[in-house]
Amino acid sequence: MDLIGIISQVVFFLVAALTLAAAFATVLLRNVFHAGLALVGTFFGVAAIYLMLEAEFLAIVQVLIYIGAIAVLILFAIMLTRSLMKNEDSGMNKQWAWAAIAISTLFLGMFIVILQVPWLLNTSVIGTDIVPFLGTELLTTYLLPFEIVSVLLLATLIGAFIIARE
Amino acid sequence: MDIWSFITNPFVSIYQLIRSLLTSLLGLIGLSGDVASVILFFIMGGLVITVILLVAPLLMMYMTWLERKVVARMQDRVGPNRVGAFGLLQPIADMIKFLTKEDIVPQGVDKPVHLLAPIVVVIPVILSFAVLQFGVGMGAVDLNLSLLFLLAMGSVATIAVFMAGFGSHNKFALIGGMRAAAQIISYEIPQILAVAVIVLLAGTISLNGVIEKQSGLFGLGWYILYLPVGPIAFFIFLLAATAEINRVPFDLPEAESELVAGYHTEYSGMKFGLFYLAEFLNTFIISAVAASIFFGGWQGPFVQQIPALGIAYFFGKTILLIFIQLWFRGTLPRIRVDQLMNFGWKRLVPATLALILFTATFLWAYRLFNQFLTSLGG
Amino acid sequence: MIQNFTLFIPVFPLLAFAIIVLLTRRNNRLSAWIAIVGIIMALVLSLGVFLESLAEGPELAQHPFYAAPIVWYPYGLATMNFGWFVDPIGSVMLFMVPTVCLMIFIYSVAYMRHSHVDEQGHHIQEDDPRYSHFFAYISLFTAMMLLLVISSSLLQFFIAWEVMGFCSYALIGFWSFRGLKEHHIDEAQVGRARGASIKAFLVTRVGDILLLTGMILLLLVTGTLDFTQMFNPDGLNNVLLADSPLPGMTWLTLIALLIFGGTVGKSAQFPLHIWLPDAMEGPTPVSALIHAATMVSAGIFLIIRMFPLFVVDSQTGGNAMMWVAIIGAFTAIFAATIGLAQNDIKRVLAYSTISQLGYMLAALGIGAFVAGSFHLIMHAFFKALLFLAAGAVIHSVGTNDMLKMGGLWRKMPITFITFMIGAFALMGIFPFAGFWSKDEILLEALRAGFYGEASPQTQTIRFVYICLAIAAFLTALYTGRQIFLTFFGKPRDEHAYEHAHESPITMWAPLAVLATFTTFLGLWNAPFIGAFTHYIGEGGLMGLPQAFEHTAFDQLAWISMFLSLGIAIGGLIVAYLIYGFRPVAAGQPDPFARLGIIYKVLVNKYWLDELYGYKINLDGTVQRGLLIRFAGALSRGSYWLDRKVIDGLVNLAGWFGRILARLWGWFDARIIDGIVNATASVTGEIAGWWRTMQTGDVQNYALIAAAGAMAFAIIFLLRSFT
Amino acid sequence: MLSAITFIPLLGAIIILFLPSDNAIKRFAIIWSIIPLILATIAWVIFPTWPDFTLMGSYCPPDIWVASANTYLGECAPWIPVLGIQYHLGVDGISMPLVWLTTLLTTLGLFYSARVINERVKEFFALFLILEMGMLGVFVSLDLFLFYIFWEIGLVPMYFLIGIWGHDTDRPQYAAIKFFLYTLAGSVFMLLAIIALYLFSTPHTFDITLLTANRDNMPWAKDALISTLAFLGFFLAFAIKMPLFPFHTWLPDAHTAAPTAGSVILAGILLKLGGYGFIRILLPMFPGTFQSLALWIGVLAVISIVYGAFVAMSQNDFKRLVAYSSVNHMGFVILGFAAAAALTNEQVTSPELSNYFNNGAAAINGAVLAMFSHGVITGGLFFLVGMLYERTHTRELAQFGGFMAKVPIYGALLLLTAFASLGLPGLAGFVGEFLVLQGSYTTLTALTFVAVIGIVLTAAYFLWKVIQKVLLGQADEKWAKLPDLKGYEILTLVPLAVLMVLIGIYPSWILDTINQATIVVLKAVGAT
Amino acid sequence: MINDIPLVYYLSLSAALFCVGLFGALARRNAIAVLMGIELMLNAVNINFVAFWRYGSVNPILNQAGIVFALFVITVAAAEAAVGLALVISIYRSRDTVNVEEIDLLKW
Repeated sequence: MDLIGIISQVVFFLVAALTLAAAFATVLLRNVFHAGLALVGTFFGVAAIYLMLEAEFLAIVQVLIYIGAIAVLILFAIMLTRSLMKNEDSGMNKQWAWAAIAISTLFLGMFIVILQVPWLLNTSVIGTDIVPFLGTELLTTYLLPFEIVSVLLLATLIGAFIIARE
Repeated sequence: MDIWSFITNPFVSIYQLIRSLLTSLLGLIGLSGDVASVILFFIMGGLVITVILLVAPLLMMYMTWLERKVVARMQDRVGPNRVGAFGLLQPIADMIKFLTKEDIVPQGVDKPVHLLAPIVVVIPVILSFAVLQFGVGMGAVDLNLSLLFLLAMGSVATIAVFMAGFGSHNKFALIGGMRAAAQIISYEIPQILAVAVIVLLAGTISLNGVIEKQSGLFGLGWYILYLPVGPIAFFIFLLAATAEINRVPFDLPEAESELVAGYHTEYSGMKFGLFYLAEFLNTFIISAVAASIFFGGWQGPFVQQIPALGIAYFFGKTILLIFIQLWFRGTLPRIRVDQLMNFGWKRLVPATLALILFTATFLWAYRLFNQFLTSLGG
Repeated sequence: MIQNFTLFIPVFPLLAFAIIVLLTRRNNRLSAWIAIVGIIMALVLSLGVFLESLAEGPELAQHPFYAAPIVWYPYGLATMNFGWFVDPIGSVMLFMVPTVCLMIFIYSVAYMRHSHVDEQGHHIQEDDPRYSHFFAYISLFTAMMLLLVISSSLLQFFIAWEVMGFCSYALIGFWSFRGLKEHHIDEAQVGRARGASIKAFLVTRVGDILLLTGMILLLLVTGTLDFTQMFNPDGLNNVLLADSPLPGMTWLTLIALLIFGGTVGKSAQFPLHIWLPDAMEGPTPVSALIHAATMVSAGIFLIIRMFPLFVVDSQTGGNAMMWVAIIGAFTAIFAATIGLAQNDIKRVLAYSTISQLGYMLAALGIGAFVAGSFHLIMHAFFKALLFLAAGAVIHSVGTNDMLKMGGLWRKMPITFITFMIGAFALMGIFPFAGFWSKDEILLEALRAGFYGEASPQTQTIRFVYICLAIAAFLTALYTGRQIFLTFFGKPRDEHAYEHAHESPITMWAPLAVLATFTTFLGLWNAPFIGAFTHYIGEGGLMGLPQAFEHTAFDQLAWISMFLSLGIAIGGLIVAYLIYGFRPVAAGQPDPFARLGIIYKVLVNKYWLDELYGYKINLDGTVQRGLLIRFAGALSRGSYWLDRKVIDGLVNLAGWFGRILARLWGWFDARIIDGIVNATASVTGEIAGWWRTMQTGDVQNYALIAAAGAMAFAIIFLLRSFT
Repeated sequence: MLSAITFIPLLGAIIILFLPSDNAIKRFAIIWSIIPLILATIAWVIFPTWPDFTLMGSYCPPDIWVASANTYLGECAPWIPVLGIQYHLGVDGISMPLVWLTTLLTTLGLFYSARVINERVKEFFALFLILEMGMLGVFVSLDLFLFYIFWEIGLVPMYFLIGIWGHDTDRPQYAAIKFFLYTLAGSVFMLLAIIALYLFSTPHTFDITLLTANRDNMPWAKDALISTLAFLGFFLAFAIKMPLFPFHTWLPDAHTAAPTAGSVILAGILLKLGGYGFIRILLPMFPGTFQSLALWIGVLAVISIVYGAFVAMSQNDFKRLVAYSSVNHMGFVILGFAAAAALTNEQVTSPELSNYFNNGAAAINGAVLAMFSHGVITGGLFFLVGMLYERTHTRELAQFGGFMAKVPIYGALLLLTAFASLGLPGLAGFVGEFLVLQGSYTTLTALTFVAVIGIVLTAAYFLWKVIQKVLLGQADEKWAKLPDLKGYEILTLVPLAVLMVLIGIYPSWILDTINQATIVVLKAVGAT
Repeated sequence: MINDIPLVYYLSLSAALFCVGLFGALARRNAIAVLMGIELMLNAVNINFVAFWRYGSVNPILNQAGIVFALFVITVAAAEAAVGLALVISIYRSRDTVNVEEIDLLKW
């Protein structure tokens, strides 16, 4: 293990820890607004992980879309649904204990699988800028999904607009 | 390390000089290659960061000064001339005022959010400085997605505005915050699309790449001059960017008459200073970006030969654009919220979409024509 | 030549009947004339045929005038043909029937006009309201009688026989319904007529079914009913002699007896005689026509036609002939005894008819074919005469009861004379017809019984002779009684007496004609002339080729003649002693009453009516006899059975069905429905449990989904790694 | 031609449904019912030679719908080829007179009821015509399936006629239901028998001509059990319809309740369906079984003759009396059939015993003619009863009396019909009875002795009850102003009276036709 | 650098993140918190995609399925968030609450 490897592992752990902490915060914080902000934190964490996986475009897009749009949306929603100045706390519901147990066993299962499964690793160095290739690939092999997603977004736009209209 | 390169391109050569010194120093200490490179990487990185962190506030201070001078001049008054000659020391005075003012935290405020808001505002602005290309090769880092990075940093501001609005437990702040967030979000799209036009022309998302593409005799390569597309794109980009940072024609959030001071009503002292800093740095950045992608950034006559000229060209163009911003501030009245939204969604977005469509087909036709010619050529 | 028109003989009266019924119902005079014209045409034609057959002589028997053109109906491959068949005895009948009928027709023209005294006291003469009906019926009757006489097939014979039965019913019951303005008949008369007509029809019907059965069995056995083919020898012998279903009888005997049953019914012989006396309720011409001359003689004519059958039967050991003789003789004496005790002038004559028919049957029974048939012809004439005379008496006196008459000879001389001629003929006094024919029979009986060679029948023939002799005496007795009661002695009922008057010309003219026939026709078969015997006897019959042997008028004949004459005169003298010498005064009981119990028995006609018929008393009411009451009870019982038992069964089934249905309904409601409801509620229950699963909380569902996924994951893991 | 005769009434019924006013319906119905009468007469006249059905054993002859002039009056078309069911119509000497009688009586019935029936006229006439179709169908169909269908069709309108237009004093509903269920029960057994025949016949077929023609090599004929059961099935249905002794209790109720025209048709034709069944199905198809059971059926017949007469004698209701008289007369018909069936094989076939053959034929002729004449006579009688009821509104014989004086024409016609009914020679009743007796003496001699007593009893109860009680005797002043027969009533009775006399005097015009068919049927009798 | 951090780390990280997100979705009372949980889960999935792309794909440059999918997931997430929040807002507007437990119209 060379220095860079160690450093990168340290960085990974750091980032992972931060992300998980932010995730836990999102889930556990009683104040929904704080949870929202924690969520933004998580998004940043995830963006960092993408960077570590050398998917810069995705990291930036993650930041741009998730933080720029979705987080804002969520915060907006929080703002709209909070009856002003009445900070009712929204904690856990009745079945959180059961949920916790079930999910932890689920995680355990997954973890075991992850460990057990002999992942076929094929690490290869990415030298050049991969975004143009992504662009071409997006508009060639994945043209159909691309179009469908665009339609989906259009539909969502209209749907959200209608539902939320006064 | 010859002098000539030192003269023509002082900053870069200094950087390389320090870099070589350090490597040799580390070599002496006896650390091996990659450990040394790691240390070197950290040190050099730290150096560049400190330079930026210094330059940025200075720029901010003197932009405030410039703004007050120009606006005053436009309003037929003199502007700050008491503190230092031509009021040059006024910004420093302001700085000291900001630092010494009492930082009042209203009761019932959501403490963590309130405190965190100014920080979250400033961080993305500083980060975007990392990507700018002040001169030939004088960018902190040359991401091949730098333009996109810049836009991303712009959108992070929304969160900050939200936190400010929400955290200060004040109805006016809340409404101001929400209105600002809405404005930023809705004007982000035309801005991105305008940039997309340029990316189409340049073929690359990296800022440096775009600038290099604009080389041409006497600024003929600048994208602003690609006639049908350039000016429109520039115009739209400028407007959208101004709206993004809530500057004058679109500065509804801090509309004094209605919402006291918008989302930073409850802030005072250093926190307010940070907001002020962020605002002005934003203005600088959008001007810098506009200058880089439309007016060729550090491109100019003989820039290859004398890289240092690039810095001058870059800063000249940027200050010109800042002047336009300030011009806006001085002359344009504040527009209403619905006008804002309508203008944003019903005018700008379609315009940019049309623009992209046009440029795409234009390029496609042009390339087809080239192929045809080459095929003719045999 | 005329013989092939014989079939038209019955057609004329039938045509007359049709015309009267359909067209001239309203006009009495016209319908009377049509009837008479019809019968005259028939008479002319039949005399023509009679003369032609006389010309043929005895061979006519073997080659009769015969043709059967009309195919009445086909059955299987064979067909039943009708036509005409005239043989000697047939031709004689053809002579007798129309003449007698014509006389009666003329007589009834006047007879059916009734006079009554209306309120104002003057006499009104007016026709019977159903005058034309009367003539229609009698012309129909005559047509049928003629059809019977000339019929070539036994079935044709039977049809005529039955329709005659109907006519007799209609005519007996002529006064059975009383219009508003009919004064000449009273309620009692209507009641009596109604009872008598039904009695007549039913009793004859009983006889008819016996004849029907006999006829069909004959058809079955011989394959045909045609007189010409019926008696071919081989057919008769081998088949008829086979054993019949009834034990101890051959087919031949059975058929003969059954046919004789028909005669018993029709000619009112012993068991089935009860209808004839009551038949007197009809108008007198009817009684004369039907119950003297024609209908009753039809029965005898049937035996005559079937005589070869009887002869062959007796030759082959059957005892049919014996039965005929015995019943004939017995009826003769039996009827004569009852005749003594009757007060009604027509009833006496009725019983005398029955006994005379008995005479004829006895004659035929002992094989005296010629004597029997001669007596048949003669009897027709003088009995018709007697009845018409009696009718004249009733018509003038207004009542039938002899006790109300007396001394009428001064008031009605012609009727008296003709009545006396008829009476003498009946008693068998010398010059008159009756003497010859009755004497002939007694002679034959005497010879066969006492002087002929011994044969199984001699015993019976002796018994027959004795009965006939006694009957002859009794006949003389009651006829004399009748004469003295009605014509001699003092008038017992003043009102009736001065009301009596001589009957008009249309009534006494026929009497005169008949009287002349009665006196002179007898000579036709007088011992020395014997033309009749030659004509009938010589040819034999269809089935019997050999002629009837005819013994010369030997010494025995003389003895029997004087013997019978003596019996007759003896009877008359005794009658005179009882009735003539001291004529019965008004209101004085009948001298015979002194006989006490015997008289009572005779008056009540041996209570036979009460036994199996029904007694019609004077006031018109009817007393039902045992057999009738039994039949009534049986019918009510069977109706009860039908309604209660059989219908009951059906209703029971219905009721049972309803019970079953209700049971089924209950079962269905309780059990099957129950099950269905149970399943419904169970499902409801279970559904209830599952429903709580839907908490409405989205996250709850998600949790469960997650848990499910998790479970899968674990299972998958365990499986893949173990 | 035959299909026309059968289905014209149906067409008429449908047209009636569209006619507006009552008397339009009445006039139309009468005129319409004359058409089948004319057709039937034409059919009877132009077809003197009747076919020998037994020879015809093949399936539908090629010229399907054409009434083949030369061979036989009939049509045949494949109807449900899968099941081998053919629309096979055919008429022979036996069914032709009955068809003609049906059309005649229906016309007379309609003519008479045109004046009498005044409420629910449309239904009455429509149902009447449908009833006619049902009856005609039965007489003409030569396919058991078709036979059964028409048999059922005939049932339903009669139920309504009795149920709806019946006199409500005599429980019409009860009578209607009893009639319907009773006959239906019978016809159910018949259905079973038909199906059994179908299943056990080698070329699965319903066709009567086929079943009779090659009857000997049919499995159901060989197997004694099946043929007996099938025979009993058919016999039960026909005995109930006929009505034979134990099954007759529905008849008096049905008659007393039925309206005049209804009971005329009920007595006139519906009873004959049973008889026709005997001659068309039982005799030719089950000669062996019929022969073995002939004695018992004869016994039943004789019982119904004597028993019918006795019960009739104690009736007090005129119509019930006539009903029981029908039981009596129908007894003779069955006796005739039983007698014919009792003939053994060699009696039928051997030439020297032709006497038996002829008498057997006489029995069948007699039975069929008895049916025909009974139809005419009883039809007339019921008309007379109906007319009397119209005037006096009561059928109590005790209340009548002295009508001969009051209503002479009515009296005369009643006299004529009564005497015809009791079998006076010279009128229709006698010939049929005589032929039957001629036939039955040959084979069931002992039984016939008893049957003959029935004749006397018939005469007795007719004279005693009918003529004496109604016509003779003293007229009650209640009936002083009794109107005599009107024009239309006379017109109804005259054809029947003429027929009675015509058959009585010269029966061969009808017996020729019947005889030809009888010979054919009789050939089959006496077989194994 | 890349092979210093084994794939398993990323997978376990994403698994953990997924579980946290799931817990958030299941346990939180506030509707929007639920949506946030879902967003987390989606991000976890994205990490997986990119991780598998980076470690699993043969030619990461030309065959960038992982990233493309991640992109699509992001867009879908955005759409889902938009609609979800619109619904939540309209529910809030009609039921005046966003507490998931109170929105139980389909409760039995």
